[in-house]
Amino acid sequence: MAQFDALFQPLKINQLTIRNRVVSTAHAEVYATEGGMTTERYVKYYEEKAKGGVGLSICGGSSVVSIDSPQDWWKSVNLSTDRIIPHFQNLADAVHKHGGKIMIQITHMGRRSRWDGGNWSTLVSPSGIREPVHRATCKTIEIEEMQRIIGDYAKAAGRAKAGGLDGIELSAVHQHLIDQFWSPRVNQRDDEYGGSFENRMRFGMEVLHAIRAEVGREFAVGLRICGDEFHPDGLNHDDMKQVAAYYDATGLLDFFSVIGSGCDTHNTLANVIPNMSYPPEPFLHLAAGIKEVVNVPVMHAQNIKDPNQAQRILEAGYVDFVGMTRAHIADPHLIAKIKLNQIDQIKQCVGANYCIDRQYQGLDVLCIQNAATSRESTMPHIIAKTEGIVRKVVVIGGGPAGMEAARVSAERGHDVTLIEKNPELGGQITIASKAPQRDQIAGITRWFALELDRLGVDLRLNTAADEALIRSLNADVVILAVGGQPFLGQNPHWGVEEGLSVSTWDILSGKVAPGKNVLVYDTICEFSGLSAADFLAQNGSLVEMVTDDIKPGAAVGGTTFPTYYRSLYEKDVIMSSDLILEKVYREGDKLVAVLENEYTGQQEERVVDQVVIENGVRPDEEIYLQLKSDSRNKGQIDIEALYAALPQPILSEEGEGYLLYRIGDCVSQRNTHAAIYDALRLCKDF
Amino acid sequence: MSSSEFLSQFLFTLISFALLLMLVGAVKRMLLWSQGQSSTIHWLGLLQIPRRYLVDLHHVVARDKYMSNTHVATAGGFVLSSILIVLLYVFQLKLQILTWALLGSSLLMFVGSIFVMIRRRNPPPNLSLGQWQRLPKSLMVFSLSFFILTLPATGILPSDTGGWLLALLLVAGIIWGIGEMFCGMTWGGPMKHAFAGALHLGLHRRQERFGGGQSTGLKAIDLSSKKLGVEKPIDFKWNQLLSFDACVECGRCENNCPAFAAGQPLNPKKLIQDMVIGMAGGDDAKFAGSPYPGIKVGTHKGGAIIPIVNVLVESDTLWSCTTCRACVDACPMMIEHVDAIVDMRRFETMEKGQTPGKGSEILENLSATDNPNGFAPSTRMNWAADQNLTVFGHNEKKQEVTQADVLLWVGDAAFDMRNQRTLRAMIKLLRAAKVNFAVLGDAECDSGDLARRLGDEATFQRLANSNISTMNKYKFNTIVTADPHAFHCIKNEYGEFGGNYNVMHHTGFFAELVSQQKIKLDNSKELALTYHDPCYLGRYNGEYDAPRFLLESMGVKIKEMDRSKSTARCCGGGGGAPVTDIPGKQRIPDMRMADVIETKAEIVAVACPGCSAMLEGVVEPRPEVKDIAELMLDALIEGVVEDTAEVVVEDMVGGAV
Amino acid sequence: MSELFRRDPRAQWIARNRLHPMHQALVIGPVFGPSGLLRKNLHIIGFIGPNGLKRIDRSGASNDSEQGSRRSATASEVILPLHQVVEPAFYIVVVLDLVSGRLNGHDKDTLGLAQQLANRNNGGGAVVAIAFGELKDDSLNKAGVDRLIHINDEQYAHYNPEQRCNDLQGIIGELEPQHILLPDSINGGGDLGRRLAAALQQRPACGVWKLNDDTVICRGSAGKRDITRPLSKLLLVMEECSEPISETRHENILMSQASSPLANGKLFDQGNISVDPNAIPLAEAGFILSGGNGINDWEQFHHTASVLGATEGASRVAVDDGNMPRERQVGATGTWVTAQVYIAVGISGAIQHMQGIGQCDKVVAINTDEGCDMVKRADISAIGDSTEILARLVELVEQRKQAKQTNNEGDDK
Amino acid sequence: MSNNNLSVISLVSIGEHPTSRRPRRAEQDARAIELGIKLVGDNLQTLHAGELSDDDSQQTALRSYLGMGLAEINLLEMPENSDAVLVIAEHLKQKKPDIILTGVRAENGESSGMLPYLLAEQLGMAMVTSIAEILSVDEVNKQAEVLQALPRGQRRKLKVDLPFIASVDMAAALPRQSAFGPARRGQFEEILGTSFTDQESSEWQTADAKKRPKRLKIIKAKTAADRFKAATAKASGGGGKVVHGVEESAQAILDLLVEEGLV
Repeated sequence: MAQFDALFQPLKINQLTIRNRVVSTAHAEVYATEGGMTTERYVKYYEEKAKGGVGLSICGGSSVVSIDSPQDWWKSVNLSTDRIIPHFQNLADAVHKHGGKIMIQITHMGRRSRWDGGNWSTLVSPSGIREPVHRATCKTIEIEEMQRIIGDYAKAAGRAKAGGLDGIELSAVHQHLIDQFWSPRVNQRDDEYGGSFENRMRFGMEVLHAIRAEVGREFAVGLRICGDEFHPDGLNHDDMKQVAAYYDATGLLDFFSVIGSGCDTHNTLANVIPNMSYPPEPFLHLAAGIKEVVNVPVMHAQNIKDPNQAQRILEAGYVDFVGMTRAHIADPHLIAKIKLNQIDQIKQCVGANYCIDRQYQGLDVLCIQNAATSRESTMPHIIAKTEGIVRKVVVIGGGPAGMEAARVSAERGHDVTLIEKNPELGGQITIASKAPQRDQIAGITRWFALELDRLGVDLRLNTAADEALIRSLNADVVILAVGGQPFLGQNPHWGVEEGLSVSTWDILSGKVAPGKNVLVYDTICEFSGLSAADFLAQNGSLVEMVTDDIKPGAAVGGTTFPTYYRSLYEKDVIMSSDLILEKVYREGDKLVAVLENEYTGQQEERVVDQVVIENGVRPDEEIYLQLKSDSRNKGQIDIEALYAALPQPILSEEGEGYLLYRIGDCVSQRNTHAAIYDALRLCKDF
Repeated sequence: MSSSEFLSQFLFTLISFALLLMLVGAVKRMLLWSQGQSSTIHWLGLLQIPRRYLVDLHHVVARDKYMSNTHVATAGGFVLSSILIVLLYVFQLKLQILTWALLGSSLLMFVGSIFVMIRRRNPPPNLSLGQWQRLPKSLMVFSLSFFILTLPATGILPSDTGGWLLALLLVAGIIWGIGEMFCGMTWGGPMKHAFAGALHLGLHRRQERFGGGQSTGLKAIDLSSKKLGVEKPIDFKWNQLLSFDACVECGRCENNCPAFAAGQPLNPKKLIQDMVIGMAGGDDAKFAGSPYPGIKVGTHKGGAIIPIVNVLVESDTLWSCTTCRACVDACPMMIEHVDAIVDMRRFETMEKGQTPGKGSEILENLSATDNPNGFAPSTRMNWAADQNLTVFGHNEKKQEVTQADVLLWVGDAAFDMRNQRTLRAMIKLLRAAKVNFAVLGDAECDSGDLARRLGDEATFQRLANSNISTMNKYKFNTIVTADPHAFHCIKNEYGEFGGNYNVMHHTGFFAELVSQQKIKLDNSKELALTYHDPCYLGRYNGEYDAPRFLLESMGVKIKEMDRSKSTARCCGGGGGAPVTDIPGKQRIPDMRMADVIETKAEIVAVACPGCSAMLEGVVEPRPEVKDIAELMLDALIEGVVEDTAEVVVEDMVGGAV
Repeated sequence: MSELFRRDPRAQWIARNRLHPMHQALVIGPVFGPSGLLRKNLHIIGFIGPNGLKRIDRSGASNDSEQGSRRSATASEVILPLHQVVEPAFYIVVVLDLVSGRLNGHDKDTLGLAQQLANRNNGGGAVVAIAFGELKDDSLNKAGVDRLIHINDEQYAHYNPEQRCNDLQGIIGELEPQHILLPDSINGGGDLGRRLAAALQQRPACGVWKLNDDTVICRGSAGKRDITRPLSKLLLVMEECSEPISETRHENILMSQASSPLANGKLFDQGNISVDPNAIPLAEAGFILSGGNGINDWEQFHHTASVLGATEGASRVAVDDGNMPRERQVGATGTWVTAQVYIAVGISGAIQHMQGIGQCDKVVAINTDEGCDMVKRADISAIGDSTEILARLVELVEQRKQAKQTNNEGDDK
Repeated sequence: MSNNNLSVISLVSIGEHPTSRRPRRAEQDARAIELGIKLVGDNLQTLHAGELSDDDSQQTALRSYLGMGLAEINLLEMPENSDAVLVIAEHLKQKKPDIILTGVRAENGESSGMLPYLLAEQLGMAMVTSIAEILSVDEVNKQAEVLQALPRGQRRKLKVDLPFIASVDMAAALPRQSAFGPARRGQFEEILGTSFTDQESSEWQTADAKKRPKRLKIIKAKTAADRFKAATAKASGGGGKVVHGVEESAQAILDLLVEEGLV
């Protein structure tokens, strides 16, 4: 495996030997509960990565040091109390047991938060300037408050050390308090903490000295900074090199972690966790630039997902550690698989950003394609072979639910047949991947296809499963994952029957050619509508995107809608909200769409060539109803068992005939993660 | 003069003459052997010949019951008959009991010869034909002639029965029989094996092999001597030349040779016969056994002072050998094929610089970096960055130690991700058993096994000396290693350079820990598992039980392969064979994996990093390959692991013993 | 630089809509307020349709003007400030490698360093670039060339280092440059520079990668050590020894060349010989034919590669599907390639793939989808069935080869 | 090839392993010897300028050339900091070899690669760099045909007048194995060289090489928005030619290939 040798060169951070060059960098997990204490779920999530071989994990993105930096919005870790220490001990032990190292990111978020919750604290910032993304207002920080917070930093670092963690990373990125002082964009003070370079550096420097006084020189302390804020009035790359060199010269820091882009606007925020529309490692040059001016190891994360890519970056020496954070969310066993020469078995992050987009909504981080991540207590990453009977499992439908069901059943050692009517696997993922900038989503299918092949699943493509075929297979278990169809029949006035309106699927799949002047009507406000609009505009259509919701793509997360918007605005797509599509009628060779304003009831019209509607998916139930009555379980899932992650009781009962289950969108429309989770939790006990 | 008197007279003359002729032949043969290089003469061994013949040799022959019974009858009958014939006809001791005895022994021999005849009616391919097809007839004629001759003397038949006609027939039979059986012994017939074989057993280069002992380490050569290794037949030791003459062409070596089975151009039997040709001069046209696969018989010739390689034997033949010792182990005459091959390789490598394949590169790497793949020596411990291992050394700041119970010999698995898993499993097990151990760290060098088998004695000796001087700086009781090659090297080959240690293979060491209850294994899982014996653990060091004991301690009922224990087929990874990479019709690991699959096992347990690399190299789907240490870790009872977490911390903090 | 894009979509809609009451007013042009900013009336949207409802019709007749107002890709070229050296105080000579007649990165870095030397202390030096043979590049002025000496006749199409060395000696004798720089490359500069050093009896600094004030840092010990030594007259410099020039334009004045005597050459170029393209490591290959999932006939693909003499590459999908071995995968997740010509057959261009071919000079796309990213990146895009296009290409190439052979045979006679 | 009358001298130095930094036979020098042995067999002469070190590993490294089957190496004795070129040139002026083979550059020290060029200049010989093979030597017309290694795995055929110096590239055939026996038995013929001290290099400072990652994208854009767009933009050429139709497509591609000199 010499081809990945650059990954496996141990390197020291201060006194700490990190076993390889791959780091899971800090991100908010949204798993810490009970006032910011790390839970069992939290520990297991990091333990799994350590077990999988990652060199270093930095947990607790934006873990707070002070009580006036609210923690409960993102259930981040709370280091403002000694209560955290025993929790850290659990965490440290779990990771150390597997040879991994663990640090925590600590910070005071200053203005980058919300005040309307928790302690209802007043937020502080160098000059009281509001932060756009979180929308909260804040006060101008006073020197007494600064001194308190500096003390809090030191005490928090001491708690991390007392808890047995291997180090801390100070966050001075993402516009937290330290870099709020750095940036002239928000620091307009005229005292000794503002103005000159040295003055703007002062607060951070005092924090660093206070921490060192608390933890000593031998404890690992790093600093996470950005390489260029990308704001016209912010810090640029040369400024950041100056900052890095200044702090490095103190000799008090043990590593730098570098991120490209500031993130206090929606548009720049999207850069920080680059989604699938970005090129690989788009900001590596910024991290490499910082490495040129500092003498301690530099780590960099941002769209590094592949072992070859990581090897290339490390071998060239651009940085010393690569952060493969989302890569580890998708597959915590990434390192182990490289070592086992199972590169093709790595479930590679596709940059769907389901994880981070949930986080920005205050929801726990989950992976779109790996339902076991952060559910380590109940869901296995490695599916053990059954010690019971080997069953004949027939899965109908090769979308995400069906592929996962087939994979898990095959890993269990069952005899699995997967039937798919299309010539390729993927289901709705295939349709989604046709949109501009969205082709990477097909990576989910790519992995499944390789796995199903490896596991020897009997794959029957181009085969429409009907009742007769299914019955002829004499299955013990039949799993229906046939998905559904666009729900265009909801309003008969849309004229779908007459061909006046088509679905986004029709457009994306290429079934219907793009019209010249198109109205896209989207009631769902997730990906499909935006994707269809982008696809149409890309193909030269004049597009107006209309929604009855508050904005097009309202349900698309904070790191994803900006890249859609960049693309749509660039192509002159007009976005209109709050309009309901009442009806579509034909007038000569044109179509007329009648729209009604939700709030005024006023109607207006659009003359277009094509009306494309996204109104969600209606499950396909036909086969289910045909098979239901003869099945042993009458098609029912024991949801108590399912939700408790227990085996379906009927599996251990004697009986003739087949069991019938429905998963994914063919029950009710949800999303890819739900489909995969459905399949995993049902099939893991077959 | 009656026909019987004539016979009696004639036989005296004939047998005396035959014995004389035999003696002349023997002297000539000895002169051939004496062309070889000097070697210690173990005179006492000569006294041991009967015992070695009857016990050690018979032990090997007895692996084939049919042949062993046949051989007891034939050879026993013959030896007895010969003695009686000499007593009766040369020394003229006309004792009736001797006559009866001769009748019995010739009958016994006759019966044996019938079985030989039956065996040779449809001879299996490992048997040589040609003059060997004549042997059963000769045996029969000899025994029958003396049986009939003796009948009248016992009084069962009247004397002069059959008259002159029978007498003439008997004369003809006896001339044939004695010619073959007595003169052939020293002049080069099939019976040569009896004469040379007996002497060989007595004067064997590895006296330790007899009486149940072992001697498998290669013998060092003096690097300052004029010529390094064997170029010509006379460069062998004289007793090696003698040993070649002992070959009975039974082909058991051929049956057990993995290279031969894989269609690589090696047949150990032919090799030994070629050595005989080399010693005596001539060509191989008369060789009547299986050829080297892919090489026609009759195209090579040799002589005592003619270089062997590419004249008598193609170099590919030498480099096909995996040094698995299956041939040596199967040889009833206890011939040392591997020694001969390595001797010739030494000349190829150290004098001609013609190690094939990647050999040159590997040897150069070993010189420059002390490991075969040229990794930076300073990265040897990279694999263990997360293991907090205690390292031998004198730097107290780094918590290095100068003594420990166990020296864990890491080996080149340190650079190989697959075998690092085995090492990590071992470490966890050692910690679970609270063993006090330390490693040599970056100071460890390759054991030299590979260099030595590739004929580079110089590099081997450099590595061995370096390792010995490193190890001699520290105090420890036992060296433990997961690599049978290193195990063998340090245990059996470092002694000549002053390195005498108590070395254990990890299976042996763990077996002790398990039987002392220091490691507790879960024995409830049912695994469809077979075990592959590594050559350097099994045949080289006789360790067949410890790995099996460990597997059984995990509740495994081993699905043994047909070829297991001493007849286990090599994985193809020894002797530098993967380096020299001589093409054949199939790959040895594929054949071995086929053996595994035949048992319907889902896991093949191995105990050698070479075996795991070779067997995992077989394309999937195939059974999983796991080292016994890995299996043990899977079965380790958890409670014990928790305890070890403490030990890890202790190791980290304390470091001292 | 200050051309901000201005657009009023509503006004455009009206402009397209001949029936709109304000149509006449707006087609004349956008309305601007006194401050010069575009003035919008957001209430003027659409018009009342036949059934009494407000209607917006963007598909009116004035589509042409609409097309014209869409963001145009042709950004106006930025005019860089001109750096003039009227009376050069001294010269810095740079001998260019000019692989296939074009400046490469190494040349540009060398020129960058030369400009540093020309401008250090009080400046006033002029960088004289020396170009041998064909010169296809028209960007010399942007790369920092103040003066150019172009030596070109038939013999410079070949490898003739002895003659070039002679020429350089003549030029150096005349210009008496302060420093002479050559790329320390395997594209000719390394060889020529060392010849020149030997001829001039000047000890060169080789493998220079950094210029400090009066010292340079060189790579020694075959790359294992750095040597800091005084700045010397003759410098053989490594790639990235300096940033290339990017912010100034230079005069690029052609200087007359002093005629130099013909060298009594002892080397005679016999031309390149063909090598097995697949024996060349993918990362180094100069000509790559790469296949993706748009390929139906892999036999034909391999045949084409062998006829063209191209090294084979593949997209990730082609590898996943088992059509090509893993080590042939091009892209960020496979091998980065640097080919002079990269032909992507049936590869739509996943972002990782595009990154992996970022350093290729010329990209050719053969694809059925005109909208795919590979077509956007390509210098030439052939839209159509790859099987047919490749088949025809093979025919053409073979015809050409035959014709060439016949010509050669003719010449021999 | 029978070139019995040719006088070929190969120059060897003591190399250094890239990771262990131990002395070894230099890779290019060993290839030069290989080439020389193939050309003239036992008639190949080998020259090393330097002292026979007491250091075992240094001597072993030098002996490893002998292990390739050379009977002897001429050892031109020279103190450590001497200028090898002058010493060697002086020696070779008397020898008048037809062909001198060297590596392209040394594995330690300045490793400027100047030595063969300086020798060629001083001895008035032709110099050809980075050869992979000597195809033939025509002793009558005093000319040889060699293959020169070019970037991207390409090869150029050159004719070169005798006598010449050639530096041997890593693309040349792998050197034969060095065998212990001959390496031990081979002789050093010591010749006392004149000492020319290299004053200059003694004043240089050396340190372990600093890692220099290849330059990533340079973004010169001034405004923040442009910098961010440049960083995140997809690779696109823009303004490429789009061709439809089989014939036109094939022709357009052919034209490009012809222009780039590839067919």
